[in-house]
Formats: sequence, C-alpha cells, structure tokens
Amino acid sequence: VQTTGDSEIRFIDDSGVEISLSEPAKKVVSLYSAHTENLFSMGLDSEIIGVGTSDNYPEAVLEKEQFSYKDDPELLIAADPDVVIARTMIVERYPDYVKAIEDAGIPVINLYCSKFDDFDNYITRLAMIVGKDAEGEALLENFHSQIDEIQKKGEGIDPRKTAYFESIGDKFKTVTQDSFAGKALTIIGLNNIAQDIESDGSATVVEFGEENLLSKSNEIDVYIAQEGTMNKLISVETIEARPGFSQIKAVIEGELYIIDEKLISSATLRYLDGLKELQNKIYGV
Amino acid sequence: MKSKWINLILIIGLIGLGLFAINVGKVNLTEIDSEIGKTIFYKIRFPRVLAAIFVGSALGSSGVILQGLLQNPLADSYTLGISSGAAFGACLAIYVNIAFGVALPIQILAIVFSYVVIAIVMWLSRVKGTLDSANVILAGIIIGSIFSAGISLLKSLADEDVVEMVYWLMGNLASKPIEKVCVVAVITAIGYFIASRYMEELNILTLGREEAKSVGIAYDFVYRLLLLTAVTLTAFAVSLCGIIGFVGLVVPHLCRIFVGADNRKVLPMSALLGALFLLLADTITRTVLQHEIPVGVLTTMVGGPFFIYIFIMKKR
Amino acid sequence: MKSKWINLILIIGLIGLGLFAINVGKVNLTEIDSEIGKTIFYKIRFPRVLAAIFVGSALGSSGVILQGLLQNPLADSYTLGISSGAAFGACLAIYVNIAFGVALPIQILAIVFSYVVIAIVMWLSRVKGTLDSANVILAGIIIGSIFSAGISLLKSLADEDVVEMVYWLMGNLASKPIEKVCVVAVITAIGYFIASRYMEELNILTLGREEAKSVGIAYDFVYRLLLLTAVTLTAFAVSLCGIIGFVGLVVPHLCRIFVGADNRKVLPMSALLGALFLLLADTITRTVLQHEIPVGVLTTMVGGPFFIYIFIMKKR
Amino acid sequence: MKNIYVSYGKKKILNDISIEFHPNILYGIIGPNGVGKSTLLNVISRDIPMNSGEVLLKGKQLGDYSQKEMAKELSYMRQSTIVKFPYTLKELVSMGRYAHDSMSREDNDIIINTRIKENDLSEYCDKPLTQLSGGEVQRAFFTKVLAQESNAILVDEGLSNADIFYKVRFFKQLRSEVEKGKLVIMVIHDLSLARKYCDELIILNHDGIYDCGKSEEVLTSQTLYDVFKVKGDFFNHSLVLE
Amino acid sequence: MKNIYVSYGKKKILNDISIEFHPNILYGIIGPNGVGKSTLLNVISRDIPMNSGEVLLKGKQLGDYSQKEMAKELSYMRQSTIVKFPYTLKELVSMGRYAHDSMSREDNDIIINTRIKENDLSEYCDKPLTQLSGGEVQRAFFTKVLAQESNAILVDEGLSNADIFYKVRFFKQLRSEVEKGKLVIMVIHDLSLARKYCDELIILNHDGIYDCGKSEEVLTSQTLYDVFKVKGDFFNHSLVLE
Ligand SMILES: Nc1ncnc2c1ncn2[C@@H]1O[C@H](COP(=O)(O)OP(=O)(O)OP(=O)(O)O)[C@@H](O)[C@H]1O
Ligand SMILES: Nc1ncnc2c1ncn2[C@@H]1O[C@H](COP(=O)(O)OP(=O)(O)OP(=O)(O)O)[C@@H](O)[C@H]1O
Ligand SMILES: [Mg+2]
Ligand SMILES: [Mg+2]
Repeated sequence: VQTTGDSEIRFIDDSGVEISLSEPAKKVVSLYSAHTENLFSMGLDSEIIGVGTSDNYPEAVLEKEQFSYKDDPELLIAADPDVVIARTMIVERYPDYVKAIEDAGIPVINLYCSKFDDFDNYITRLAMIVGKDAEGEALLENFHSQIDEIQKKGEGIDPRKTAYFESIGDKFKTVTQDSFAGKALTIIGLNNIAQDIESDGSATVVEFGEENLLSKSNEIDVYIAQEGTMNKLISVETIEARPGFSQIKAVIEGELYIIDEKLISSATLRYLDGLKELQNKIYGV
Repeated sequence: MKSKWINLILIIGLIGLGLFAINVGKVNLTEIDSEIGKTIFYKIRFPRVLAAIFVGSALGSSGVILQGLLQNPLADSYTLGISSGAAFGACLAIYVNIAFGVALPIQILAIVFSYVVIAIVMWLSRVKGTLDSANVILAGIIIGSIFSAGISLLKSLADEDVVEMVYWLMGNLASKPIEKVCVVAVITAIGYFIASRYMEELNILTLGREEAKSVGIAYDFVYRLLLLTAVTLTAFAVSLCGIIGFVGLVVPHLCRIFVGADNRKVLPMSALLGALFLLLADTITRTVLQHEIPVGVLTTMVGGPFFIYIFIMKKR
Repeated sequence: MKSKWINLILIIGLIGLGLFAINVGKVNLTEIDSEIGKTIFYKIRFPRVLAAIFVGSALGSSGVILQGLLQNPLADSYTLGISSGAAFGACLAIYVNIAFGVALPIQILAIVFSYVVIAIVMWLSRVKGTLDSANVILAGIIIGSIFSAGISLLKSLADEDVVEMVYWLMGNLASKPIEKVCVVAVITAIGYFIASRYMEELNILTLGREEAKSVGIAYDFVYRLLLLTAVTLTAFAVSLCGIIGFVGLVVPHLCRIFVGADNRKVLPMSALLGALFLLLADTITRTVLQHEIPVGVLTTMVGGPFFIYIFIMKKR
Repeated sequence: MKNIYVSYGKKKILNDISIEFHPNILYGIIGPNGVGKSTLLNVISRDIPMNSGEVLLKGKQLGDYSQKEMAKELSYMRQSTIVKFPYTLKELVSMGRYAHDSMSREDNDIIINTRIKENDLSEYCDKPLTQLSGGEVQRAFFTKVLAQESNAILVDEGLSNADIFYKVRFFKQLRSEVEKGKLVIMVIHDLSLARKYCDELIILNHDGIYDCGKSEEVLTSQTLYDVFKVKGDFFNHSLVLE
Repeated sequence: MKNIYVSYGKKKILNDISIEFHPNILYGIIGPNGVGKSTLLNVISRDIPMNSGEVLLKGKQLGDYSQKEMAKELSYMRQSTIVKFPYTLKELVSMGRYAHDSMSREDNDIIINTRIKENDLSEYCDKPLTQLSGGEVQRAFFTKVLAQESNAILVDEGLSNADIFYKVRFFKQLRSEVEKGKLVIMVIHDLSLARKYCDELIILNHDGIYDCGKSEEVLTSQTLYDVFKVKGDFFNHSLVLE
C-alpha cells in the first residue's frame, strides 16, 4: 500500500484499512466475480488483466487469465498488476497469500457487499480504484431508477402474495431482510413469510426450520429457491419430492420458482434482471 | 441375567423416547391445521425417529463386529475405510451431478463404493497373507486414506460447490423419505439377525486364527461373512444420513464396561444403546436447540465426555 | 551399513530435487522483469521448498515416534487427536475472526490446541492407569473424535464460510512467509535432535512397560518426552500448512520394510524420505498441474498405491 | 479312530518324516529345542501347510475334513497362546465346546462345569484370564482342550508351568482319555514324566526321528547322551543327572 | 550387595512375608500354582506396588533407586513376555545392555556376542524373535538377562521350555554368576533340578512361607506331601513319584 501524501484516491476498505493510491489502477486483478462484473459494467476491459477462477460473466471474462488464491502466488506476482481487488473471505482466510502479494509490492484491496444498503458505498469505492468515478455514479443512478420502477410496480399489486425464499434447501435456511434477496421480495411486491427472522451476527443466511416451514404450508403462496453454490442440485422436482412439501400451497398451485443465485443474491446489475424475471413470473407484470 | 435387565430397561427407554420424540418438535401440532399437523407427524417426524433408531443400531452393531474382528479398540467403520468409501461415492455423485448436470443417485454410489473398498481390502489382505486382523487393518487404513484423499481431490475440484459435499459428509437425519428409511430398517434388521447368529464365533475368533480353527470354526468363511455384514450395516446407514462417527466406536466400549467381553451380550445391548443414543441426540438437536447442529456433532459432544467419565470411573 | 547407503542416496536426491524445484515454476524467471523474478525466487519459491523439506521430515519423524510409542500400525498424529486438535484450533481462529471481526492468529491457536489435546490425553491415560500404549490410544481416539466433532460444529456454525475451513484443513504449502517457515525448520531440527537421542529407548519401550523398566529405562519420563516431541513436530508442521496425512503414516512403514524394526535406523531414513516425498509431491502440484491440488491429496494419491505395491511385493 | 499315517517332508525343519499313530496310546514327543516338535504338531493340526507329503486321519486326507469335523477329531493345546480380550475362564472353556452345537446348552454346560471342577478351577470360573497366574492359565487352556472331547488330543508342553501336583493330575486325566479309546500326542521336556507316563515315545533330533517305541525301551542313558548331550540315567523312571 | 530385607503384606496373595537374601547364593522359590511366586518377584522388581511393607536393597529403600541404578542392581526374566515387534535376537540382547551406556559400543558388543555364543544362539543372531521356537525364545530372553550383568538376577520359570541340556547349562551359568558374588533368585517347578542346583529353597504355600533353608534339608518327602500333595521321594536329588 503506497502512502504518498499527494495521493488522489483515499478510502477505507472493508478490512478497515485506509487505502491510498497515487493514481488510478491501470492493471487490475479482480478475484471475485461480482467485482469483475461491476468493473465491466463501468466500461473496463483491457485494464482487467486477471480474474478469479469461477468468474464467468460477462463473456469477455472467459478470455482473461485466471488466478486462484489456492495456487502459488508467483503467477499473480509475475503478472505485475497495479492492484488486486479481493473480498473479505479471501483476506481473512488466506492471509498468507495476501501477505505474499503485498510483500511483492502489490496492494490488495478488500471489498465485499452482502447487504443491499451497502451497494452505493461499494460501487463508489470500486470506481475510485480504477478512476471511473463518473461511470460509477452513472451505474448507481441507473440501478436506483430501475429499482424504483420495479418497486412502484410492486406497490401497485393487490393482493400481495406471501413468499418463502429458500437460501439453502437441505438446511431449510432463508435470508435476512437486509440482504439482496430479502430486499428483492419486498421490492417486487411480496410479503416475506420469514420477515420476523433475525440474524445472529452479520450473516445474511439464517435458519427457518423444516417444521416451521411446513406448519405455514397454507400461507405460502409463492416458493422461491435460489440455485447456486450454496444451493446446488435443486430443481422443481427435487423440491416437490421433499417429504411433506406436497402440502405447501405454493407447490399445489405450481408457484415454485428457481432463480440463479447470481441474479438475486449478488451485488451486480444483474440483480435487476432477477427482480424483473421474478416479478414477471409471479405477477405477470 | 444382568444383561437381560439392562436390555429391558433400554427397550423401555427406547419406546418411551420414541413416543416422546414423535410428539415434540419446533412446532406444536395441536395449534396448527390438523391436515398439516398430520403431514408433519407422518412425513417428517415419524421417518426421522425411525431413521435415528435404525441407523443408531446399525452403527452400534457394526462397531461390535468390527472391534471383534479387528481385535482393536481403534476399530470402527473408519478404520477399514468403509466410511471413506461411502463418503467418496457420495462426493463423486455430487461432483458428477454438478459438473455434468446428470442425476446419479448419491445413496447408491455411497453403498457401491463401500463394497468396492471392502473388496479391495479383502483382496489385499489375502494377497498379503492370511485374513487376520493385522493384515486387514493395514490394508484398511491404506485404502481408507486413499479414498479420503480422493474426497479431498473432489472437494478441491468442486471449488465453491464444496459446501454441498461438506454438508453431506457431516451427516444428519433431517428430511429422509420414508421409503429410504424403510430400506435401511430392513437391511439393519437382516444384518443384525445374521450378526447375532455368529456372535459365539466372533468371541472365538478373538483367540486368533489358529485357536479358532482348532475348536471348529470355519475361520475364513465366518470372518468374511461378518465383515460383509458390518460393511452392509455401515454402508446403508451412512448412505442414508452421512457420517455419524462416534456411535460405532464408543457404544460397544460402553456396553463392554457393563457386560464384559462376551459379544453375545454386547451385540444386542450395543444395538439398543446405539439406537437410544442417536435418537436422544437427534431429538435434542431437533427440538431443544434453536438451530439444528448435525447430529453426528452432538453425539460426539455428548457421548465423548460421558465416555470419559465412565472410563475414569471404571479405573481399571 | 546398508541403511547408511540408502540415506546417502536420499540426501543426494533431496539436494538435487531441492535445487531443481527452486528453479522451476509456473513462471519462467528468465523471461520476466528481474526485480519481480528475484521476489518470486526468494520470497515465494525458496520458502516453499524449505517448508516442504522441513514439514516432510517433521511428519516422517513424528510418525516413527508415534508408531513406536503406541505400538500400533494405525498410529499417526490422527490417532492421538493431535491433528484434530490443531485443526480445531485453526478452525476456531477462523470462525472467531469472522464472527467477531478480530484477528486471532490461526497458527498459534493450532499449536496451542495440539498441546491441549495431548495434555488431556496424558492426564486421562494417567487417571486410567499406567502410561501405556493401550490407554494412551484409547484416550487419544476419544479426545480426537470430540475435537473432530468440534470442527464439524464450527463448520456448521460457519455456514457459507465453511469452504475456507475445508481448504485450511486440506493443507498446502503455498505462500508461506519465510519467518514462519524458519520457525518450523528450527523446531523440526530441535525435535529431530531430541528424538534421535532416544531411539534406543524407543526400541526398548516396545517390549512393554515392565521389560523396559527392567533394563533401566526411566519409562514414564522417556514416554512423555517422546510424546511431547512428536506432538511438537506435528503441531508446528500442521499449523504451518494444514493437514497432510499420509506422510506420517506410510513413510515409516516404508522405511521399516527396507531397514527393519530398529528405530535408530528408521528415524533418519524416515525424516529424509518424508522430506523427499513431500517436496516431490509439492513440486509436481506446483509446476505440472494447471491448478494446484492440495499437496496432501497428491501425497496420498501417489504414496498410497506405491505403498500397496511394496506391501504386496514384500509378500509377508 | 482307526489309522493315522503321517508322512511329509518340510525342507530344513522336518525332513521326510513318517509316523503312524494309533488310538488307545499316549504318545510323547521329545527332542532338543528347535528340532521341529511344535512344527510337527502344527502340521497335524493344519496350522501350517506342508511343502509335500500327506497326513491321513482315519484314512482320509486331512484337507478333506471340514473345520468342524476336524475339531471333533482333534484338539490342540499350543505352546503359547496370547489372550487379548479379558474372557473369563468359563467363557474360554465354553469355546472348546463350539463344535458340539448339536448338543443342548444344558448338556454342554454340565460338561464344561465338570471339566472345570476336575481341574480345581471352579473358584476362578468368572475371573478374567488376564488375572490368572502362569500355571492357572495353562490349566485353563488344558481344561478347554479336554472339554472339546475330540478323538485325538495334541498337547505342546502344556504343563511346563504347572506344579508337580497338576502335572501328575494332567497325566492321569490324559490316561483316562486314552483308556476311552482316544489318542494323545504330547510334546514334553520333562524326561522323567515322559518316561513314566507316556506309552510310547518319539525321539526327534536334528536329522529326523532318532528312535521311537515303548518309553522305557527307547529313553535310555544312551539316548540321553546321543540326543540331548547330557550324561545321566533313569532310576525308577526318574532322570538322575551325573 | 549386602543385605536385602523383604517384608510386605499384600492382601490375599502375599501375607506378611519376610525374607532376607544374600549374595553368593542361588535361591530357588517353589510352591504350588497361584501361591504368589510371580507376585513376589514382581514386587522385588517394582513391577507392582505393595500394599504395605518395604523392600530394602543394599540397605536402601527400593523406591530410592533410579531406573538405571535399578537395572544395574537387578535383572528379571518374566514368566511370559509378548514380543510384538519382530526384533532380531541380537537386538533383544543388546537392549539388556541399555544401562551400561558409559561403556563403549565395541565393549558392549563384545559382551553381547560372548553371551549369545555362550547360549549357542549365534546362528539365530539376525533372526526375528517371532520366528524362533518356544525354547529358543526363552533362551534369548535368558541371554538378555545375563547380558545385563546386574548384581541380582530374578528368573521366573525361565527354563520351562528349554530342553534338558540347556536346563543344566542354565544352572551352570547361574552358578558361575553366583560365584562372581551375585545373587540369583529363581522360581522353578522342576523339583529335581531345584533340589540339585539351588543352594537354598524358599517353599511357599497358600499360608505364606512353609519353610526355607538348604535345599536338601527343606525339600523332603514330607514337604512334598504337605505343600504339593503328592507322594514321592528324592533319590540322588531326583524326584521319584510313587
Ligand atoms: N515362522 C518361522 N519362520 C522361520 N523359522 C521358524 C519359524 N518357526 C519356527 N522356526 C524354526 O524352526 C525350527 C523348529 O521350530 P519348532 O517350534 O518346531 O521347534 P520345537 O522343536 O518345538 O522347539 P522347542 O522345544 O524350543 O519348542 C526352529 O529352529 C525355529 O527357529
Ligand atoms: N492382575 C491380577 N489381578 C487379580 N489377581 C491376580 C492378578 N495376577 C495374579 N493374580 C492372582 O494372584 C495369585 C498369585 O499369582 P502369581 O502369578 O503370583 O502365582 P504364581 O505363584 O506365580 O503361580 P504359577 O506357578 O502358576 O506361576 C493367583 O491366584 C492369581 O489368580
Ligand atoms: Mg515348540
Ligand atoms: Mg508365576
């Protein structure tokens, strides 16, 4: 981390570290798919010289060199980026990897956004790193205007349906209100059956419980399950086949939707697509 | 005599706990719609209680057999790599399903790989010499650790999808379909029945290969049969609900403290105690705790210290 | 005589492989900026090669000690719960760091919990009777499985973050800071030195407590000292790079096949072979494979079948 | 038991040895250490395979017997047995009855208890074997072998740790088994007892069978010197060393 | 070694027994099975603790010796030893030299080889113990005890599986140790050998010490009947049974 006095870029990253860069990064490695996606949304491409191993959106990403925090750091060091953008998990769990890179003179910045309300702050800082402040602002503006639009549609809906959001199926876990997915339900005009549920700590995924869920069978009009790394191998059939699920109103009435985790739980513009898709499928608007 | 009384108490305890367990849960059934209540009762709680009972006794019984066969207090289904094999099968199915979008049945692969492991172990210990405990154990550890490494390999290939495997491996009894539970129940009953016919032989096997043959045991046949029985018991239990490690290891020890080394007494008691123990642990995690923790975790956290207590009290 | 020659070959092999390993990698150093090249050479590759050598020999040596002390082919650092303790400490640190936003040092907690485990094991086997292998093993398994359950508990509490614990547990040698590697190197050297002074005693310990005392061994002292040495070797190795399981188990066996049961010969050979083996495996995963797989996985996948081959060839 | 013909050759240890054993006779096998006495019994009991040769039991190949038939024909008390699990004495003796599963449990129990009583071990019935003295353990295994009630009994130095009272008692028990038509083969190092109680002796030395025949006839001062390299004579069956 | 005074009471097994052992004497302990002979040696060797009483070695409490000092004072050949790892015979015997670490490796090696040769075991030097015959194993452990060269030697039925030649040889070796000023205590069931070769006998029965003293004086026909319940007499030291 450079700490020259006249640096233009100063902010605090999500590890609480004060970051100051003398000039915007020209060569960036992004180790997290959401970062990569957002950087592309701001119009970057050639500046992104490396991405994480599981990043796959937009398609241009697939041509980039991939770096893994589980590999030897020499590849990344040899690529000689100006900055590496990581996320909390990497920084906390792979301190050795991060340290090795920093020791080689490459700053590692930690950004992570799991709550809807943190989105603005996150995008702003991301934009600062690459000197795309204006593009960042535009992105946010676009985001919020579309959200408002969807929300307006949602508010107009009557009667509102009640939904359950499945975060991890096997464990009957749902999400908290302030997460992206939790917020999504409200925005598109659904009542969340789990709205009283509270998180212990900062986690956005919380347990709802099998019996609890089934006991509310009659009240669940809509059942939404996200499909992604946390909730693999699910399909409408597997959910219907779970013991007792045939009782759930949403299942009986065929209101069971599966949505890509990337479209509903991650801090990118595709979130908007997810909202629209769901709203359309559920309410036909 | 004494062991009969203990067993009677265990049976009564098991029935009582079973009835209790099926009537409690996170949701009070009297307060909700009776249709939904019925569903929860029959489709959720009943299979779960049944699963706890049969898986518990399968693990308890197979522990007795394996400790006897291998003549080693360390022995449980891990020792021979059976659990590793089952876990590998399950992880392989999960991985292939995710990577290639197919739908291999996890349970069946788990069972198949348990048998693959034991087949290799038996082959290896034959090649090495006689089918005795030292050879079988050595072969078992090697094969077991290779399959464990296989699991790690799958985990590292699966990258972020690893969560799925980790959860499977941790083992729990929630939401098992009644049909699968019934399969395990039937297998456990058959396995237990076969095992119980051969407990006198198992006692004698511990004298060693030569001594056992001298008194008329068809050593290799009995050894193989019991090994297969133990594997089958473990494989089906593990395939249903992942790895629940502590039961097969500690329950037989506990029983031996009460009724001595005679496996004819240890087996039924171990099956009962295993069932009771697992049911108890599962009921606790299901009802008392705010968030369920994997039942294998709970059995160990409860059983471990309890075992230590007994262990110390017995002095020696 | 014979064992001296084998050791010489191993040393030459180790030096040769070390020099080779440090000069190869994913990146061709001659083709890039020489400043960056130097950084990679000194800060990335050198510590890694060093770590492989010392961790390998630490695991090989502690395997010899533990198998001797416990008189059980099953014995490795898992048997006594040392690895479980270390892993638990690491997972606890990871969990606490995430949940409470603090920064507990993973390494140090891993080491501390290894000692906690062995302290409980030793206390327990004292309470139970004499400090003999049967008691120590039994205590070890129990404590080990309790801590394993603790790990599962942390995993299930950690939820999505579980992925990271899983990787820590799998163990690999990438990106270790040179200071930490040096600590492990020094500890390994000291541990090895102490162990090598007591190999004659270890041989005699295998005769059993009484026989050993008869010929003048201060049994309890030697037993404790060697146990502590083995724990220390394992704990520091594991704390640096997670769990690499197969080395401590198989390398000593392999050596015994070549030089017999005499631990005075087995120890140095085991340390050398362990180092060579781990360095080889790590170099392969680092250079040949497109994405690294955990080195522990590779050691097992390579070492396991090889061991089987030797095992069969030896016939008995 | 009609006719046993033993003939086999095992390189180095046992070289082309042929013996015929008949029922109603108490055989003793004597010879220096390492001469192959235990090996011989191990071959008869199928513990170890022979390189070549054949062992016939009642005219039938040894390999043709099932393990249970074998147990009814032959019981074997080994030179040393390791007891790993702490079985009680009674449990051990019961194991000897395994082959007699056609008999009712009560009848088996009666036989077990009689045999235990016969060997004065009643008071140790429920004691784990690990807590018995050396001689007591040997007596326990001997009781087990007797309880097996097989047609032939092999004993490999089964009484080396027993006191003189039980040594004599052992022989008396074996004698009464022999009189029931059984065959007993025992390896023994106590030459006085061997000479006094065995009907026939087979004397092995490192070249093979040195001699065999009636005890008094084959175990002489000369034999003693040839085979064991000690000088001495027998007085009233008892060995008197010079 | 000046003066050993043994006095301890262990409930049931050993009740208030006091004996004094002196160097230069070969003691034999005889008695029926389960009378506590092994227990007695185990107490002297500190294998098991005593409930009360004390054992003095050269006037010093037994507990005050370090393990190495103890090994130089006392070696002990147990009734049964399990060999788990396949050490070779030579490795086993070398272990007996552990306490003599002040001596150079070469000197130790000479002693080891001499002892092995003395017991005719040279040809088995590099053979694993697991491949030796019963008598050979016993001889190997005996060699180890001799190699320990301690001031006192305890032997618990160490020659029960040896042939008559080596039994006699054992006693000759022990005799020569005694003549070097050592003390030997051995438990033995072979009364003829005990009477012939031991200087003094301690006869135990279930009540405690029945008698002790010069061999010929205490081991008589009467003793035989009182302690062992057998009728017989000794002729030229050899037991002749009626
Ligand atoms: N497993 C084995 N491998 C190699 N050699 C063996 C093995 N078992 C025994 N021997 C050797 O075979 C020879 C005969 O052994 P055996 O046990 O038959 O002797 P024995 O006559 O019973 O002697 P003893 O009187 O000492 O019991 C011995 O020299 C022994 O070293
Ligand atoms: N660990 C033990 N626990 C309980 N009782 C024991 C234990 N060891 C021995 N005994 C009992 O103590 C008594 C004396 O045993 P000890 O071994 O001293 O007899 P011994 O005189 O050496 O007999 P032997 O001639 O058979 O070797 C025996 O009756 C035995 O049953
Ligand atoms: Mg023999
Ligand atoms: Mg004794």
